[in-house]
Amino acid sequence: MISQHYPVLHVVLPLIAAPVMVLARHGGIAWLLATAVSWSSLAVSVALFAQVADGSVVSYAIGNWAPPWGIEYRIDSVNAFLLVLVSLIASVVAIYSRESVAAEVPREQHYLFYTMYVLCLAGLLGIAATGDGFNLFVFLEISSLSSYVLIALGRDRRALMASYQYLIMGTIGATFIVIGVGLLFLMTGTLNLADMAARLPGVTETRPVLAALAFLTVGICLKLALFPLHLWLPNAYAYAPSAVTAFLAATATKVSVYVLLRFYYTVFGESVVFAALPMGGILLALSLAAMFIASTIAIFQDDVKRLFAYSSVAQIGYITLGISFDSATGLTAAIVHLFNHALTKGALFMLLGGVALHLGRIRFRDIGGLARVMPLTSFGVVLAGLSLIGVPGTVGFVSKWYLVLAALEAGAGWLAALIVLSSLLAVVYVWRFVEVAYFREPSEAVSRLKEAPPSMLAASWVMVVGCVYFGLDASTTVGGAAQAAATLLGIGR
Amino acid sequence: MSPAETLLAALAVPIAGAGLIAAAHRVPNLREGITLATAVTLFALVASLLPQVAAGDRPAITLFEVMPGIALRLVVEPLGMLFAVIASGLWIVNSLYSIGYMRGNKEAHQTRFYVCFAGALAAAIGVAFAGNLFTLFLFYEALSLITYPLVTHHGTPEAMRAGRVYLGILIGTSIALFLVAIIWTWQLTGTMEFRPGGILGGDIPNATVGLLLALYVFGIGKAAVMPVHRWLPAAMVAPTPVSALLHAVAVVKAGVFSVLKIVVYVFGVDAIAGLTSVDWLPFMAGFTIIAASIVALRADNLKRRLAYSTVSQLSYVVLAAALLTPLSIIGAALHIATHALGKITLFFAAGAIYTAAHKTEVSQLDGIGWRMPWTMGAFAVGALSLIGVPPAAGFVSKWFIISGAIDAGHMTAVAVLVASTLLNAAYFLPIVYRAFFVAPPDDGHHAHGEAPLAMVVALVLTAAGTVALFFLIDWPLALARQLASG
Amino acid sequence: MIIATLLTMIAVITVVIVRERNLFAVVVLFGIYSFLMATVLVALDAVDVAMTEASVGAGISTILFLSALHLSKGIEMKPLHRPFLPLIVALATGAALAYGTLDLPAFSDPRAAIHQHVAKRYVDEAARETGVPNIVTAVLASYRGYDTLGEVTVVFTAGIGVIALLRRMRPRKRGEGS
Amino acid sequence: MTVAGHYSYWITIVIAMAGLYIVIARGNLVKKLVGLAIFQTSVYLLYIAPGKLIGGTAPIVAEGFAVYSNPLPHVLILTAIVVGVATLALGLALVVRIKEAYGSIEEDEILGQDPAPPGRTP
Amino acid sequence: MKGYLVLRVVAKLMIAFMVVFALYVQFHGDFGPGGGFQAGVITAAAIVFYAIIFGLPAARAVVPDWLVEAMVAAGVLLYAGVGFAGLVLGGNYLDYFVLAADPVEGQHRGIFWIELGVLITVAGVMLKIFYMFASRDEERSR
Repeated sequence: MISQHYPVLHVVLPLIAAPVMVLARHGGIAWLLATAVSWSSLAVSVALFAQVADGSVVSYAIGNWAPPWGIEYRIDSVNAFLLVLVSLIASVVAIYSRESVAAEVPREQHYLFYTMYVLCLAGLLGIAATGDGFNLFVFLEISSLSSYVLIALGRDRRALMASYQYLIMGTIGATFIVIGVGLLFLMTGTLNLADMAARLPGVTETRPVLAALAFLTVGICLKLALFPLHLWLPNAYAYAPSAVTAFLAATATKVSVYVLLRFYYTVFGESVVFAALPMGGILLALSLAAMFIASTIAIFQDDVKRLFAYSSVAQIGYITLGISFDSATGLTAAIVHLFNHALTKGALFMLLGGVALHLGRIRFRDIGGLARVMPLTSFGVVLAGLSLIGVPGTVGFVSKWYLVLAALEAGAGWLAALIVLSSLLAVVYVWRFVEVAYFREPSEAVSRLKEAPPSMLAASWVMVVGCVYFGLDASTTVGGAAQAAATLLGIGR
Repeated sequence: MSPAETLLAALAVPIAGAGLIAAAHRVPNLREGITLATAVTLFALVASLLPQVAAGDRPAITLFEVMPGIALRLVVEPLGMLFAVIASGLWIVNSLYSIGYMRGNKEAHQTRFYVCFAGALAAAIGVAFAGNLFTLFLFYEALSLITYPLVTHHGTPEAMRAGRVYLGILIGTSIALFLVAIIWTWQLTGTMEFRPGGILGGDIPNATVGLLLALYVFGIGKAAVMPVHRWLPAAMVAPTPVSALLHAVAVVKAGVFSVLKIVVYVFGVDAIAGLTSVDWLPFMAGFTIIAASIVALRADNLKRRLAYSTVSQLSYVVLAAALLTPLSIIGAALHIATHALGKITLFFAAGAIYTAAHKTEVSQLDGIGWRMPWTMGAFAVGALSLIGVPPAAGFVSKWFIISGAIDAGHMTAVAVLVASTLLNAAYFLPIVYRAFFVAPPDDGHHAHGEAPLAMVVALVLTAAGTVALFFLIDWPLALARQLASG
Repeated sequence: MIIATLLTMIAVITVVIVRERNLFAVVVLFGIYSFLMATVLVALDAVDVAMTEASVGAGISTILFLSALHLSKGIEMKPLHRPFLPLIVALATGAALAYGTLDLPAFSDPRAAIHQHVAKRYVDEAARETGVPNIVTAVLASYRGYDTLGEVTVVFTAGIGVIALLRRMRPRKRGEGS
Repeated sequence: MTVAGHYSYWITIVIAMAGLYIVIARGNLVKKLVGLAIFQTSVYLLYIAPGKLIGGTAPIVAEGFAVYSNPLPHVLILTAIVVGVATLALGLALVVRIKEAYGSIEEDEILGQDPAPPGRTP
Repeated sequence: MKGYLVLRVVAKLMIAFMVVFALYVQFHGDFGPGGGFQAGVITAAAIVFYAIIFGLPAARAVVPDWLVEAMVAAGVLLYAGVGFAGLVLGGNYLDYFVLAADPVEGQHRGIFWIELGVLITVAGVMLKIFYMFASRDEERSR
């Protein structure tokens, strides 16, 4: 009965695909494999999602060693949501990457690229699926190392430096996480997160546990690029190959957010995180800083990819803001925004990749009148941009709705005001694109451009349509997010 | 077709029309033909709903649920009916006019123009038939976005600047205030359906209601209550047909319409009638009326003068709504209709003058009346209607508003209305006077006649309509009474 | 007490590394550092770890460092900006660690949680359950075999990554730094 | 707690601080990586020292031994070491490429070569 | 350096010894310290040693690049494959118990094979990395 192995399959399939690609040494085959495994992972994840939608939990003892002796995969409605998100994005980007990579990466490296791609996917899925603290670190490193390489494969030499900086900050973050896990291990004698949660109450609010909380928070926030720990992100996103930017922007930071939620609610429990320590307040402050400062920086960018990279930092602020409320609505907002922002940014960066195909770097001064020659791409960017602003009928609106609602529930009208104000900053930078793309006469460099190849355009538009569809029919996403939030709060003591 | 289907079709037709227009971009005649056809079909559909609504039933359709408990829902109620009929009816005339104007001035991007226009109408219909706050907000934002390309139509630097102001204020206010107000309402009441008698009635504290009202009134920037009115004069860089239908009818009326609708169906007239926290609104509106009129008085550019006149006229509706008496509510509803007819006539005239004589300033209009008798005649009719002189329809709505003010015993309001009437006269009559009774300057180059036929026909039609509405006032009145009686 | 002495030496070396500007010296010192660390690990009964640390830290890492340095000049530049921020960060981290470790069980306390819970079973049962007397191997390869799969994958990733980064390409379409 | 009982922790802290300081404060890309490696090794001590039982032996079951030191931390750190060296290899490969692309391994010189894009926060 | 006959003989012996030692570490890993990783490192070291004495081209002739890359992949494949074997034989992933009739025997087999996988990949990767850096070196000095 294969379905009982679903909890591990979605990770193992891409994992085993990687060496096969290396043996095959052929770009085309590698791409086929990458696409195949991403889609099968998606299928498995969806099946799992359906399985745990009712709030039940699926536990899988790897090596048939019952937890906590062995390593456990533990799927509940929270990480099932993440699994679906990650594998969904991966599948779409896989389709997209063929042409994009062909244009941006030398031929001999294609199979290496896809190897790294599936490894990154396996790593991210592994982080989301595992129920073991140290195993989490191992898969975190798999995804990190592969993404360093993927970023370094960018055309611009700045990609190398960006990758190096990410490597340094990412490793520091990972080490912090190990320290945190280690302290917890020393206090509880176990690495299994659920087991930890069960044994912590005896020793909560001892110094090591609080220190562990601090280390984990800092480490994870480095990975999810919470302001001011975001410094690696803009360059990494700006200079990585388009497909990589789209994939990482849509998944990597999101998975880190999940890890944060997992530790906060499943391991430590609200009482420690939000009562014993002022994590809520700290997160709140940093989130607001991210929302405003990062958006403001974004407005003054000339490189369009950098602009949207900074906008990502701001949007991550929305997510952590939702967490900081420590309420059902807040968590729902955070989790649904995970999904929504992934769709939006995925769409944006994929569309921009279509432009980069011919232009290399995308600077505003180079794309005047773009809409004339790439109407579909430009219109897609506008729609996704509207979603960033939070115009009704797009996913961005749904997120904002729940965020503001959470703020009002918390009785913080001023916060609601700040949230909407910050989204007005998005209007400014999105409209910079609109004016440049639609109301300037195309230079003859621009007029030589043409639409991206169908496969890329189609993949990008899948995302764009998603932005609109899930903005008009949010019952599935909001439902899943609400269930996930309930699970977290239910477990959280 | 069942009423619900008709409702859906009314939304679908202009959208489909937009698609067809885009498809037919190579064949101008076909394109314009489609525009006209779409307009006529839309009007027929909307009008076909009129009897039932007048008979008191409320066709409704729920499209789908967007978020748990929040659906995209269309409902036809008297006020929306009125608005929809006006907008779709005038669209026919306006399309006729646009054809003349766009060709007469050899405008570029005509396809984009007609597509966005159809889109704007779709959004306006959506606003008119919105069954709950979410749906209203959705189409409200859509209207702002779809009209942006029309405002920046010429793509010149000042057009872009105007576009920024336009979008900045409309989107800004709607997201920063309107949206917050909606979510707050949802959080307080758990619903956002429009209900006769309001949903906020009952235990909501006085101060909260006042604050909410402020969020709504200023959040709905399209109502152009000072200080969020600047987008309207800015929008005048657009081609005149846009100013005429959108910035005298569809867009601006969508604003005051929303305010009125929210006052009636969300707050509930009786629910907030007593509250002290809403007293500020009549004064705010009154101030806007007077101040805008004074600006208009000093404006030499014709379209600018008309724009500020619009600002002040819109606040009539807000003021009337704020008086919270049955009569004034009726007046508010009627004024949406009468002002629409009057003001579109004036804009048509302005556009005709520009097309025929390339004149934009009031001071250039000496003696033009003899060269363009139809145009300036229509202009005179429109002006009289706005001033409120029988037998022009403007008189009726003003009458109801004033009597409403007297009912409410709100002497300030009465004074404002009287004063503004004089001001209206003061900034309109000089134009008519110049046109007919001042000798044209002898600077040679005014060898022009009337504007293209299509335009003349259109503006004569609307002028006639202004007068006709005075005699046919009963059907809008019937709708308005339903609204007032809840 | 041998442990304490070794630890002290390690600490001293790290401080020297911080101050040393000649990168070759730094690398050599790092090699020594690793050797000392390995010795400490032996003293702490972690023979497998010691073996690995010796071969990796003193062996591979040193070779890698040297071959990388070989490609670039060996003297480190004086940093331009005053290192206040780094100092604060380091101190803060140290403070947090100190705070965290204060309440940890004292050295070699058999009642500590780590000896009581999971590890206990490994020590008692591993040999019987897996038939492997080296408990570390047993846990590494079987109980936590999945971690080791991950570990191998990390190595694999690094290997492929280095290939992707360092293999000579035909000149690219767009030169770097376009 | 006693100073002696926590001596290993104190050393751990010193190493960790030194390593972290090098990583952040130094501009030389190779030196940074050395610091990173040191920072990671500090974790080894943090995990393994508490696993030692005085009078215990290496966790290899054999006749005549009763007390074994805790094997679990050893396993974890074995993995950690491998991960560390993997990261190091990748980092150095990057350094080599950077050196070839910029002709320098000093952060300040490198960032100086590319016109700093607007809005890059220090 | 190629001139010193003694050195070359000694070197050859050394290398042979190292390989043997690697194998010892590999298979004695169950009873004493050591295992796939250490063995892999030592194996790689042996060849690195060879390369240092006889030059990179010579080493590349003995252990060609394609072989190294194959090793890099093969090890992981072997390891993950053992995991799948567990699945196929009706157990969980990486389940060794089902690899043989007697569970302990199964554990033995499982551990043997995965340690072999570790050895292969680690040796391959270490060697590959060395080749990479070294070849860059040569081109520079050229």
